[in-house]
Parts: sequence; C-alpha cells; structure tokens
Amino acid sequence: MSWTRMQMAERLAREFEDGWIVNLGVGMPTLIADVPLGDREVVFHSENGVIGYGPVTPPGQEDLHLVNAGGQNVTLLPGAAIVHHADSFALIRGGRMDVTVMGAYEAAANGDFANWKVKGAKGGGIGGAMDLAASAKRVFLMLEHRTRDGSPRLLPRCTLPITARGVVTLVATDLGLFAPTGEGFAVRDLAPGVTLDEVRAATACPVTE
Amino acid sequence: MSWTRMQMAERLAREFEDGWIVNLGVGMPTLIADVPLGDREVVFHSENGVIGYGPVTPPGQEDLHLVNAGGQNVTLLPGAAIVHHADSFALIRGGRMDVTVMGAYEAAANGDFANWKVKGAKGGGIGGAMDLAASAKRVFLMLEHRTRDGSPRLLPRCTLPITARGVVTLVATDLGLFAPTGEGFAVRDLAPGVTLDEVRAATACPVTE
Amino acid sequence: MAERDGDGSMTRRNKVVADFDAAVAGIPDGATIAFGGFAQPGVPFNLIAALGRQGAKRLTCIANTTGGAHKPRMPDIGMLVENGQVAKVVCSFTAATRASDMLPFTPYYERGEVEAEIVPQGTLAERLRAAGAGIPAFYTPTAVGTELAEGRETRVINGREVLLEYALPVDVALLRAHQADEAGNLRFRRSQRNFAPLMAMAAKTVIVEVEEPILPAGAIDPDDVHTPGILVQRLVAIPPPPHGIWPVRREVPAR
Amino acid sequence: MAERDGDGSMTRRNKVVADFDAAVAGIPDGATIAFGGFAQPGVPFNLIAALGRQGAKRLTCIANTTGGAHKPRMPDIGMLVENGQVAKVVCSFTAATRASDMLPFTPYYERGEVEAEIVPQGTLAERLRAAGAGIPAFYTPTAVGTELAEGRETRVINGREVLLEYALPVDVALLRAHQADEAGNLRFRRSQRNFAPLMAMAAKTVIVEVEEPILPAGAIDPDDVHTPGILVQRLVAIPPPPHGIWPVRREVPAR
Repeated sequence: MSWTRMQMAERLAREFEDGWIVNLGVGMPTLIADVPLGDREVVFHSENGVIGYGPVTPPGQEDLHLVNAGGQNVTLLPGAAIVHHADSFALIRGGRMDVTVMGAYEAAANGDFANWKVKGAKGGGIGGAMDLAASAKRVFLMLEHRTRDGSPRLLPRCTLPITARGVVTLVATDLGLFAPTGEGFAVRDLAPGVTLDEVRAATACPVTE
Repeated sequence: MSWTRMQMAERLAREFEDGWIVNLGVGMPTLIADVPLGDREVVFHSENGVIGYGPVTPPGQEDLHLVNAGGQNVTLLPGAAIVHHADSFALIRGGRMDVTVMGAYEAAANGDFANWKVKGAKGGGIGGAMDLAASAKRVFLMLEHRTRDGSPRLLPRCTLPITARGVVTLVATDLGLFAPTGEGFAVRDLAPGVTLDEVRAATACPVTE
Repeated sequence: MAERDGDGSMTRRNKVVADFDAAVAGIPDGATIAFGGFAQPGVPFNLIAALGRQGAKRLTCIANTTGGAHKPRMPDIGMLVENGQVAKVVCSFTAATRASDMLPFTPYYERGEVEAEIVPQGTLAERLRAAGAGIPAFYTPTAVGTELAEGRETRVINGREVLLEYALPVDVALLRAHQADEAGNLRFRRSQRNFAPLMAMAAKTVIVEVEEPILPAGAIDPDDVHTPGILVQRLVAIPPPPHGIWPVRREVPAR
Repeated sequence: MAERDGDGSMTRRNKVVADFDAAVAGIPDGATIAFGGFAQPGVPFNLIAALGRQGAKRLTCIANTTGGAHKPRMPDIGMLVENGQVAKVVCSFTAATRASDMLPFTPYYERGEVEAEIVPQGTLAERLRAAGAGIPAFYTPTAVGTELAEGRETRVINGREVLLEYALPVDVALLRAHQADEAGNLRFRRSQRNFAPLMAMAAKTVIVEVEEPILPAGAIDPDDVHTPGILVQRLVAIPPPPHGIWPVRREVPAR
C-alpha cells in the first residue's frame, strides 16, 4: 500500500527540526503547511515575500491580498512579516532556508533534479525553483515514483533539463523516502507493505537499504 | 567683496530647477537647506536614507532619531520618506540625484576633485562622497578659493587623491561661480567687486570669461 | 512621455491623473514595461486594460508570469500578446506550472511570434533591483549548471561557481498599490508588495493604480513608506467595480 | 554562541535576554562585528559598552565610522580600540571630517596597531546587503579612477568602467531599534534605520537593544516590519537612564 500525497507530506514533515525556516513550493508541497508538527515550531516562507504564514483560508474568508507561492490564499501567524521580492530571495540566496520542499519530474542518483521543463517544450516554468535549489540548506522533493505510463522518475542521471546540480537531500515518493547516494538511492523509509524489490523494480538505478 | 558662505549657498541654489532631487554633503553645503527657493520646489535627500527633509531644528526641539548627512537634527516635510542605507545609495547610484553639492579641498580643470584625504594622512573620510560623485547627474562644489596659506584650490590637476574623475559641473567659491573647461575654468558669475584679474591671480590654471 | 528620467517632487507637482487612459498616455511603441504582481495580488489590472486600449506596439513585457491560466481570466500580458502589442516577454514562467494548463501566451511563443527570456524568479527580482541601484552586474549561484547558464560567463568565488547577471532596466513600471499620498509615496498590502518596489526602482516612469483614495502628502508616516514618492510619477485611484477591476476569488486555487 | 547560523523562529523560542551582558555573552575573539548607526541614531551604545566589559579580542569592526569626534563622547568603536579589543576596522571614515578633529581611533591606526579598510559608504552598504543576499560580488561605478581602485579588477559594462566589489559577511550585528516583538521583528525610527537592516541580513547572529518595551508577537503589523524576525536572535529592552544609555544633544552639531 503506497503513501497518499498527504502521507508523503507527513513523512517529510517528520524530518523538520524545531526552529527551521521552511520554504514550500507549488503543488504537492503546499500540503505540508497543514501537517501538525507537535512540539516543533517551524516558520513557513513563501517566495513572494511572506514569512510566517499558516493554513489555507476557508472559502469565503480569503484575504485576496495574500497568497502563498502556489497562489492559494493563506493566513498569517502572529509574528509574520512581509518583504518584497528581492528581500525574499535575499533570504533564500543568503542561505536562510533550512529546507525547501519542491515537486519534481525527475530526481537523480547524483543529486541533480529536474522540475521546470518537460520534454519537447520550448519554454518552461522556473519560478523560484533554481534560486531555492541552489541556496537552501536542504532540498526535499515530493514526486510520484513513476510517471503515468510507468517509467521511473528516480534515475541515474536526469534526462530533462536540470534545476540544479547535486543538491537533493531527500526524495519522498508514494513508495517511500529516499536519499541519493551518487550511485543510486538509499532507502530511508518505505510505505507500509511496499517491499524493497518493488522499489527496485520501479527505480532506474540501484536502491540500497 | 567676496561672497560669504551663505552667499555661496544662495548662488548655487539659484541653479536648482523645480522638481530636482538635491543631495547636500557635510559642512558648507548644509547651508543650502535654509535658502528660500521661491516657486521652485526641490527634494532634499540625505545619504543616511532621509528623503524630503527641511531646515535644522531649533535648539530644544531636536528629534534625536533624525539627522542629516552632517549629523544635524533636521525636520521632515510632508511627503518625506525614510529608507535604509542600501536603498538610499540605490537612489544615488541609480542616478536619481539631479545634483549633489559637496565641500572639497581641490577642484581641477579636468573635472576631477578631491575631498576625502589630506596631504600626508594615512586615512581619510570618504563617507558617501565617492558614490555621489560617481553617479549624481551634476556635481556642485563649495570651497574657499584659496587655502589658509593662500595657495589656490582651483588647479589644472588635483594634487590630492581624487574622489572621482571628470565629474565636476560647477564650483562656487568666495570669489564666484566657475565651470571646469578641461584647460581651466570659465567664469559663470563673480562676487560683487571681484575682478577677473583677482580670480586669475588666485587660480592655478587659465580662467576664461 | 512628459517626465524627465527620475523626475519627481514632494507635494506641489500633482501626480494624480484623472483615469487609467490618462495614466498610460504617451507610452511609446518599443517601450520596456514591467508589470507588478505575483498571482493576483499586485497585478495592475486596470492599467493593463488601459494599455490594451492605448495600443502601444513592440513592447517588451517584464513580469513574473504572462498570466492567463486561471479562471476567471483577468487582464494580463497574455491579452496584450493576443492584441499584437508584444515583441518579447521576460518572465520566470513561459509555460504554466501544470502541464495540463496552456497559457494564452504559449502558442504565440511556440510559433515564434513573440520572443521570451526565461529568468529564475530571484534573479529577475535582483536584476530589477540592480538596475534601480546603479549596479550594472552581479554574480549569483542561481542557475549554475543548468541550461540557462550554457555559454555564459561564470567564475569561482569562495570556492563556488557563480553566474554573471546583468541589470534589467525598465522604461515604465505599471503597479498596483494599496495606499498612496500626493507625493507618490506608496504602501502595499500583504503579498501585493512582491516585485513592485523593485520595478519602481528600475523604471524611468512609474504609474500606479491605487486601491484607497489618494491621501494628502504627509498622511503616510515616513517610517511606513514602502516605495518613496520620488520614484513615482503618476497615480490613479481605482473606482469601485464595475468601473474599476478588483481581484476576485479564483475558480482554480493554485498558481 | 549557542545559535546555529540563521537560526530563528516565530514566537515560542524566547529571544529576549535579561540584560546587555547576557546579550553579548559568547561573542568569540576574532569575530567580525557590524555596528549599526549613522551619527547618533541607531548606534547600539549599550551593547558596545557591554562588549567592552565582555572583553572579546582581535575583533574586526564594521561601521560607518569609529566614532569619538563628538562631545559628549558616547560608547563607540574607538573605545574598543582603546581597550585593546580591535584588530581591524572597516569604515567609510578613518579620519574625522574636520581636519581639526582627531578620532580616538586615528593614532592607533597611524601607529599600525589597528588595521583599517576604508570603503565608500554606498559600497559598504551594498557589500553588507550582498553578503545577506547570497550575492558574492557585484560591479559598481563608485571609486573607479581613485586610489581605492588601484590594482583592482574593473571592467567596462555599457560603456562605463565599473569596479568589482565583494560581499562583506558578518558574524555578529549589534543594532539599536525602536520597537521589536517577541518574534524578533524590528522597527526603526527615522534615520535610526540606516545600516541596520543590511547588517541584520549580513550577520549570522543579530543582537538588538530596543528602545520600547518588547511587544508580543503579532503586535507589529506584518506590512510595517523593517527587519523580519527570522534574522534576529537576541533582544534586550533598554532601561531608562541612567541604567540605559540614550542619545543626548551633541555639543558640536556636525558629524
């Protein structure tokens, strides 16, 4: 039984340490803002200059002046601050993000990853991904282990144009939690009922325990 | 009869055009903030991030949180804004100053000037002078025409370490108002009773009408 | 346009113009225009609509995105593209974040009718700031090792490879602010701020649609100004809907 | 010092320390320390005095000036120099602006007991910002053609010669603010702001003396924060005089 997206979010959030500054990318990673963290307190940073945001607002209560990186209307927690885009990316490039969590198309054994351009496209969508990937202390990825047609997304090397070189710390997929080793991926956790053989069959490079 | 410092300030202020952003340096140039400008409105900018300041505060009414570049407690006019040092120098380097008015030790016919280091000193005082000199649209200087021992301060080339190359627009001294020409200085105005011969005798390079 | 570069004054010069059409009057063909906004907050919907009516051509448009993947659709750069006004865009997205979404801009780009320069978002912000700050170029670790850095100048500083990036100057910035005073001082509300202060720094002419009635000079405390008025040339107050365009709840709540 | 680099959180972690001595505890010998302030506003008088008592040695001190040319004299870098704590200063003034004034720092410098790097004020501000913004180097027209540019790297960009300048990273920033909340968000009053936000960006540890009582988190509107709390580690409220040191009218009213 593989993990749901929410379970992937919960599993990654277990890695957060108290006091971390956490940047959540567009898509799946935004689920993490709703994961209860118990005693741990982290500060969520959004690339558009929002420091200290909380859950998505319930319908009808949206503040239309306030969105997260995914364009969702969110709340502010006490102690929040707003800065402009250059200051926001100063925090990113300046190494203040303890972790950035992003979606991806591919993750590679050498720590590269790709999340901005699909095969055959003329353009793409970079957003803040290259800045975050280059400068966050840790890069966590969330992605389905295989594409819709069953091809592996965890590869020896990326086939798509990369977002940054050698930066990936952890990769959460529906099958488990993995860390790139250079040659392949090491299992950090498996979804309940998922076997190592299943992961190996779904991965294009060596998977070690 | 040579100009007083206040008359030098008044003469330079006559050059200001309506709508200019004006940066005033430490010392003599601060007098300019008190010159009445009639119909013309200019905005005074101070390097420490004060945009739109007015006259020096009367004794006893100082706001100790607010100083101009010279460390004098000043007032704010309606519409004033405060920015930090990097934004303040962004305005300077970004070419937003229509004019900067500075004191100087020497002004040269080639448009160089020197105002940060005296002869034989190991160190000096640059402050914002090099940034302002490099990037303001116009550089006006205010200085005594001669040193205390009678040596000329208007020279073919500076003898002291320069603040910037070839940037001087106008020089106001106790004897008059002058513009560097490359070879010497052109008279733009003379203090009442001062003759061209007197100016020539006090200047180390050609002075033309 | 009437303004000199960087023209501005505190109070006497009236920066308030009558309507959106007056606000965008005189923007010439070939201008480089920066548009504030990240998702909806800060997008100058009314000024974009007016620029469409005004008709300036061969524009270079700088913004985070070209817009248009959301419902309901609001005035965006994509509309100026459809209107034949745009020669080039400089954006951090030239495609939608979901592969299933198609930006109105994209087919024009794929057919080669509009040029695009894709720039990482932080580099875009920093290049705008650099233009406003008189910094002609800087080095950044962002995009090193990627396709974007191919053939470009890098160097190693403190053991790290970094990429040379140039300032991105702007002719006209079109912005939306929450409050403004007659001196042009601006305040933004929440994430409406985003690129606006940087675009104001980078631009020769700054035109702002303002959500609240324009305040008298001095009504904004000098400590609370987000963008100083000396950078701003034209202000226009946004009328209530339907005459003014205001943000609406999106049907699809993701960028 | 206990903090990790860039450590910070919103509210639960208590950033308020009991007194100035606790605020500067653990600053190690050899640290690079940035001091806020331009003339009097923003100078962290109390933290400087505490650093003198604390005794850390071989410090590199970054500030606009080393202070000390004014009456009455207030705690300044010059005092740390006299106290034998300083190896080097990085300033835009190493001499007083009036030839007739002598900075306490100057004779130590002239005797070679303290090193100095003189930096144009705008370059100093920009180098601090660059350090905080992850920009390792940038080009500027400032100081081109002067003695400061001799032997250094320049290039021509857009027809203009510009000088390469490097980021100036900081270990500890000592700042004075007007207001702070428990999350570390700061507000400065009037020209007190000056270098402080940039030094906070550039520093691993930011220590702030605060003029008003520390506010609960959320008491400062997020739109009104000058320096976000995630950059700030230690706060201390300044007691009224004579226990706290406050600005006084200067006898000589020029810098």
